[in-house]
Amino acid sequence: MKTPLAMAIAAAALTLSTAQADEPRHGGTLNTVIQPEPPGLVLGMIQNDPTRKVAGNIYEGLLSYSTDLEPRPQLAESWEVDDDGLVWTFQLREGVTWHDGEPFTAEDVVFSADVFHRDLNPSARAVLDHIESIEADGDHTVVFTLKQPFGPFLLSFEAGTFTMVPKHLYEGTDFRDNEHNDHPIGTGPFKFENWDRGTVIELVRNDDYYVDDLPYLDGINWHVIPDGASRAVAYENGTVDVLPNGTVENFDIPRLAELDNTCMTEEGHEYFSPFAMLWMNNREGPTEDKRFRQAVMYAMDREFARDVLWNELGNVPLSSFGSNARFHHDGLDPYDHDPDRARELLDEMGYDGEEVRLLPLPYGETWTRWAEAVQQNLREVGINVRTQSTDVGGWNQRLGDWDYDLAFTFLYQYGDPALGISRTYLSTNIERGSPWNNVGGYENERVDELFNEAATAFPDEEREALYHEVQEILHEDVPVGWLMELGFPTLYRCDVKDLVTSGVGVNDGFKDAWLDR
Amino acid sequence: MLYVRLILMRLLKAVVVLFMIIIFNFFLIQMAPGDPAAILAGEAGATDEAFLRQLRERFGLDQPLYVQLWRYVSGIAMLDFGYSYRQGVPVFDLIMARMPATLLLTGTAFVLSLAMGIFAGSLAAARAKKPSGSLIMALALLFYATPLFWVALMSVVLFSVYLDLLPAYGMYTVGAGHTGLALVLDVAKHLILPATTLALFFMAIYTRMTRASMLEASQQDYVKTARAKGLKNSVIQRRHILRNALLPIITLAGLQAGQMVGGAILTETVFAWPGIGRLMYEALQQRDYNLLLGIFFFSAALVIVFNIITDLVYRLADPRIKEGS
Amino acid sequence: MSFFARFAQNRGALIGLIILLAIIVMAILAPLVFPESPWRMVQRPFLPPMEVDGFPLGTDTMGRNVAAGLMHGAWVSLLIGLVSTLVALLIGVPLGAVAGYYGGLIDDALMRFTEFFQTIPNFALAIVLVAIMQPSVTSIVLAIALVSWPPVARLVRAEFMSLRNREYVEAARLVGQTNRTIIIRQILPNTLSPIIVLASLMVATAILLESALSFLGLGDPNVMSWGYMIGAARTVIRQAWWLSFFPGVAILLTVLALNLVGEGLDDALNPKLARERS
Amino acid sequence: MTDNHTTPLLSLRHLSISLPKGADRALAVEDVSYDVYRGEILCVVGESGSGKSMAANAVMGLLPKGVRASGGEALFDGQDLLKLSEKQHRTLRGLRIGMIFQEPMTALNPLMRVGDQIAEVFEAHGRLNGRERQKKALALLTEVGIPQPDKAIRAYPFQLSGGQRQRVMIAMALALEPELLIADEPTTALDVTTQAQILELIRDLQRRRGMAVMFITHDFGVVAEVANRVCVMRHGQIVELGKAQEVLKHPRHDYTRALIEAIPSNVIPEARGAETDTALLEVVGLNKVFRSKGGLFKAAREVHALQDVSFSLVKGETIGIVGESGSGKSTLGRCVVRLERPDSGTLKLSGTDFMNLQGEALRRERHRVQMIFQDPYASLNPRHRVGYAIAQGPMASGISKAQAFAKAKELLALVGLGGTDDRYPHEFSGGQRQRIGIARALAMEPELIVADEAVSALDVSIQAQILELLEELKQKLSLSLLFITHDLRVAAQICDRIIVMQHGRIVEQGSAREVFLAPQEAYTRELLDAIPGRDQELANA
Repeated sequence: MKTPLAMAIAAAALTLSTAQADEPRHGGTLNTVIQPEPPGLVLGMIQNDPTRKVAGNIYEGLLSYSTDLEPRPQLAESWEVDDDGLVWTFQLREGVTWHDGEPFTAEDVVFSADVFHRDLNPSARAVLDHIESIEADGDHTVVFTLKQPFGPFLLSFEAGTFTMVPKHLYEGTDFRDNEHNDHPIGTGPFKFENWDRGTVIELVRNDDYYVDDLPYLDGINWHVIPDGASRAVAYENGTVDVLPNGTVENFDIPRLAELDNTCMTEEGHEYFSPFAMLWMNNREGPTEDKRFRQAVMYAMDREFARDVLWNELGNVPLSSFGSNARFHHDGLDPYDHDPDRARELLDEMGYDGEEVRLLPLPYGETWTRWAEAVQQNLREVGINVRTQSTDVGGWNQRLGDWDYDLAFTFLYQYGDPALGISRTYLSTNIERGSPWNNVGGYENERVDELFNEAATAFPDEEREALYHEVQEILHEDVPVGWLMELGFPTLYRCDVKDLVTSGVGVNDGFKDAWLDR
Repeated sequence: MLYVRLILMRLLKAVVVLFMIIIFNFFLIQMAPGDPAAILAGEAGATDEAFLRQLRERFGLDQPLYVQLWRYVSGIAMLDFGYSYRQGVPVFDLIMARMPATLLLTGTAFVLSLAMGIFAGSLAAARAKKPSGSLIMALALLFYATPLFWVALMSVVLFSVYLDLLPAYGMYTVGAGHTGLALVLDVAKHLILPATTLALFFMAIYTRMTRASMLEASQQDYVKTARAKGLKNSVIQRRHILRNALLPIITLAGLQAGQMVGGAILTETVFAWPGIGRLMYEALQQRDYNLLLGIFFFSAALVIVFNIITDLVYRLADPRIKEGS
Repeated sequence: MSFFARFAQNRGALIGLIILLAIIVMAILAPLVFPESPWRMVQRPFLPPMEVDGFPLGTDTMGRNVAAGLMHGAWVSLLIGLVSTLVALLIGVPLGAVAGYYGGLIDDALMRFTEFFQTIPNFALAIVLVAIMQPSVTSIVLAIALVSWPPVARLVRAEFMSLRNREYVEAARLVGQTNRTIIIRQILPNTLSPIIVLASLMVATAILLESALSFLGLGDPNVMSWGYMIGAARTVIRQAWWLSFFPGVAILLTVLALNLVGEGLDDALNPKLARERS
Repeated sequence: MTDNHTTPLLSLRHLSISLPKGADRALAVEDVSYDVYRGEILCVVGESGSGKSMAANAVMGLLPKGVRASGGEALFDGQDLLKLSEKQHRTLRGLRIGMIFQEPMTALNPLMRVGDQIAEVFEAHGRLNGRERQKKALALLTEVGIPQPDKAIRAYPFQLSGGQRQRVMIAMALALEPELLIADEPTTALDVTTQAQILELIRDLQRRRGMAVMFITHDFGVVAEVANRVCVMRHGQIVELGKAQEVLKHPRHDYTRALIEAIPSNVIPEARGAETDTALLEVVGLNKVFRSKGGLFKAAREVHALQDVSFSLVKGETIGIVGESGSGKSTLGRCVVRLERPDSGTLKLSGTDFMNLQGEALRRERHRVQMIFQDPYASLNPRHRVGYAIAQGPMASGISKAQAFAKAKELLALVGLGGTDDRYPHEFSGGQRQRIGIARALAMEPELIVADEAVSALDVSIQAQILELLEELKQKLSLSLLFITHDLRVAAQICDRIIVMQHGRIVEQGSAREVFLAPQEAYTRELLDAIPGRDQELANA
């Protein structure tokens, strides 16, 4: 197994090292922004990005993860596994209470995993499929028994995926209509205080937090500002101190980063490792032809996109596994920007100028610009591209109905190929109606076999061999276009210390943060 | 009594129009691509069939269209606008929470634009042949021709960033905990930029309209009569010309007041003003049908209320309507 | 006095006409001056104006030539303005004519219909329509037309109502002309001048509407329009003012010119009518 | 009378007023001199475009934009008005010089109560306080004879009739007892009976207050009623100036003579016997009610425009329908040509039931009855060449384009406008347009022509020409004519028979001679008595 490589950005390293030099101080309310406004804050029920960011401070999972994705204790103090990799025993921390004062026990864990998430949470269900049973052993011990070894099992306990919800408030109710949804109760370092919709979400310090001294902050205000330029202004005039990833447009980042007292880190996204891809419809049209898909890879100037659109943050991927993904294969021939090669391939396949529809990702300006750049790249090698503009609803619909030729997307890798990568390529994961499965319609029996074997193989050396083979096949077939491993920078005032301490970044970062003022 | 009758009649008409709007929008929105459940699922980053089914059942999206429509319409009859798909909160509560902000913004902009527009317009009319009058009209034309959002962006850069005089966004200073007068002043300070931005365009319209209308009114015989009486020019301008010139402006203002709600979408977005314009745009993006329908309903209702008010004001201003046909 | 002489008496209108002609020439010359696609990334990004030869207005976020975009955009913006106004006229004129000419129940029904469209806030409806049809030149034109016809219908109706009992119309009725002939040959030509004036303003409004839609990301991604350019430049307004400035000025000038021309047309078309009415 | 004052109150000396560039002539008024003395009424008479009102406007300082006094002087009480600043001029207006205008409908601010508008005069000159002003306004309203002045003072203009509004205007002009009253066509827009009352009022007030009055009119009848002296103007110049009696009896100038002669005289031509006895138009028990649209909560209002109207017209006959505004005469005409549909009764044209025709059937029969309209400016489509305007009728009934245009040319020649078929209406004068209107009606070869106030919008001299033309055409083409007019004299001149209408009913009908010389009904007599200058003329006869 290769250790996932943290993004080596000098600035980030610098800020982290200086930050740790000082003695943490209590006090102060931190202002930050959230974009878009989350639909709700009950993390077990909604797992979209804004909810994770805010509610990650209210709720907790059993484990947290370091910036190199090593599991760390959270609500579970320790854990052990038997030699077959089947029975996992978690020791829970004692003296933890919910925000309403009730004690947190093993019963809550069993309820959360087995009842609550099984009912509501599709990403948890994917893990639950591998689990035989979940049992409480006393108040502070929980035993998970797996059906077969599952490589990424330990990576599944992040707060966003397997959050702990209070059994005493939810058991026997209609979860979605529960009155406590308006006032979420968790075990985290901050408590929900107030939500003025359209304006601000306010969290306050949980004075009864189980880790002494933590948190240092008195509270967090998440400002809701719908316009990117306004968010930048809010940072500039000092209203907010932290701009979590994705809250300002990429074009603005270099300018903001140069402001006084401003630091930037790219750490804190390792768990997600967002990977931008270009879906290519493998079922029909020119994109059905492997040579066409390869031509697209050669035609795109990905370096340009990284340098101009993403401000040199991020990484042009070699192939299907991100460069910091586990079991990454770095011995493959890169698809460099080579328009001539692309034209050759198109000639070879006899491309006749049939129109190809390109669906941009409606997630903001950078993505729109990117689609424009790709459109221009492809046109220049003679591909007749027409961009179809659409909003989130249309994008979902088109992808879910496979009504597209080329489409932008980005996917989280969740730390392990079995959680975040295989889902894109497995033919068993082709199903209409979702934009998050094998939307490209790629079918390859050998790839299916390899992925399935690798997921349950034990130990890691065995997994690595299988994954390397699959990467070679995918690299040749180009079922999707691999665009970019995205860098997700967080901008903040340098006097905000210890902001990013885990692999999910600010999602649970405010626990340790303090203000040096 | 007359007014009661009039209002009753207008309300009756309003109910019919609103009913049509419900139906129209209901089908319009149904035509939009994208299933709200799929979008919610999409936002979550992961989905499966069970999850989608769950959501659809919950929102009643699994029912045939006519059942959905019937449920919606009969709900509205009891002032039940359903739940927002995305936020899981009653639509009525969401809209009511945002309505005051929109009313404050559009109301202020409306009054501002009307007052300034009429003032500038009458000034320009009085000085129709002088350079100062031409200058006012040139400015009005400039404001009219400048895209609203561009003004918004520029004013943020100028007043918030470079001059640091006014807050760039939001409705109040978060975390300041102002109450009472301090809060009012705080909100007022936040209101200045968005309200002015929104008002500029409409001010330009009123300025031009007032001027044209006043020039036309000044051609009327009764103005000659007034001059024959030996009245001062300023009195003639105010009492005879302006009063008559205002009548068409009242009508126009009624129409524009409704459009302001639409124009507020851009302003609210740029200035992060927590009003229903912004809520609408978000609801559209998220295919939050119930919320979108609710907002359409309320903004149409707002337009109708504005129209009724316009009618009443017109009646107050023009005695001929009261008794005549 | 000839029509043009009367028009030219209004100095503003003359200036407006000159600006408008310049913009039209710009649109026509675009493919000759910049034969390459305006989408092509040709220089380093964020090149300020006048810094490098051949890039008088600089380059945008991706190194595309702003001058090329501006000239190609003129075509698109004018086209969208014109076509959507035409479509709006095609809806509004017949509707208003029929309502105003026949009056009574037909008028009532048609006016309720019109009011209904006016009750939904314009811009909101346009957004929803474009979102539903998905952004493209066609859908934008349709959406703009659908929200801008009611004033046309009202104007035409009012004109028809005031003209339908004119003595020459009654004379036409008395000599046995059909309603259709009377509407088309007798009344419609006499309503043209206010319609033309309104139309010139509608083109301006349509251009503004298109830019507002583009600003919200609801523009056609395949064509370079001014609204698109501003929308795309919005996020970088602080580091590259020229990206939103030039298209902003272009819109401003066009709208300004159309308004001035409208005023001039009004001046040129109306005194004659005023004389005839008195 | 009292014209032997030594110094005139107002004296115009060589006054010239220039028009803006592009007007049809350079000077509106050219080298005009006349005096107005205290206690006299000077009538300034002229047709439209004679510049008769311009001098008055110059005196008031109310010249339209672009028009200015370019020479001479206007001495008021020794002071040259043309040299006054706007402020100085203002202090004279309303205080020492009062003015009333032609259109009582538009000369009052529609949004202000009548009392307030009168009180404004005092306010303008800083007289009295608020309550006194209202009291004074009430007294003035009483003086000018408005019924229920205490109510009228709170009324808005639209609630008053035209005559009442003109009384309000007079009250306003006289509020500060000015020395000079300028009356610019104050009765032209009024019905004859109302006109007589207003003239009486002005004369009465003038006598009581000893004011000087400058009375501008186009009507020599009015001159005969009120004038002490007359000033006749044409093309901006004075044609004749002298004592009223002298000018009327012994006009020295041809133009004056022509004007006086153009007034339809009281000499009634003999009625021609009808050519046949068979009725061309039969109207029996015609009723027409106009209902204002009621709403759910609003009561509908009804106006009985026609009540049980019966008459018949034989071929070749001309019938005059006479009445004041609101008498239903126009409605009757519009019903006959079927621009309106009567509610009940019988309307037969040569035996065909013309009343119940609808839609396509009506359209095909329409050519049988044609109309000549009142307003020569509104009756021709400004976008159509006159040849086409005439030809389109025949074309609509299926005649070939070439034939129709040929016919149009012929008809234009017939009405004295040969060779003008490719011109647009705005190239013609009012009288010429009326000729085109007649040609258009003739083009359809109708059995009956309805002329609705066909000459009332025209200057007297033109009026005479059109009447002459109609007379000539009647002879030549043996037309049958229904001639609707408010002017009994005009009717008497051209009609064989006259029908007098009031409030939608026929009051009296008979041969023109009978009705005019021996009216049977009180209302008819009232109408006849109200004709201005009638006594004068009868004396002349």
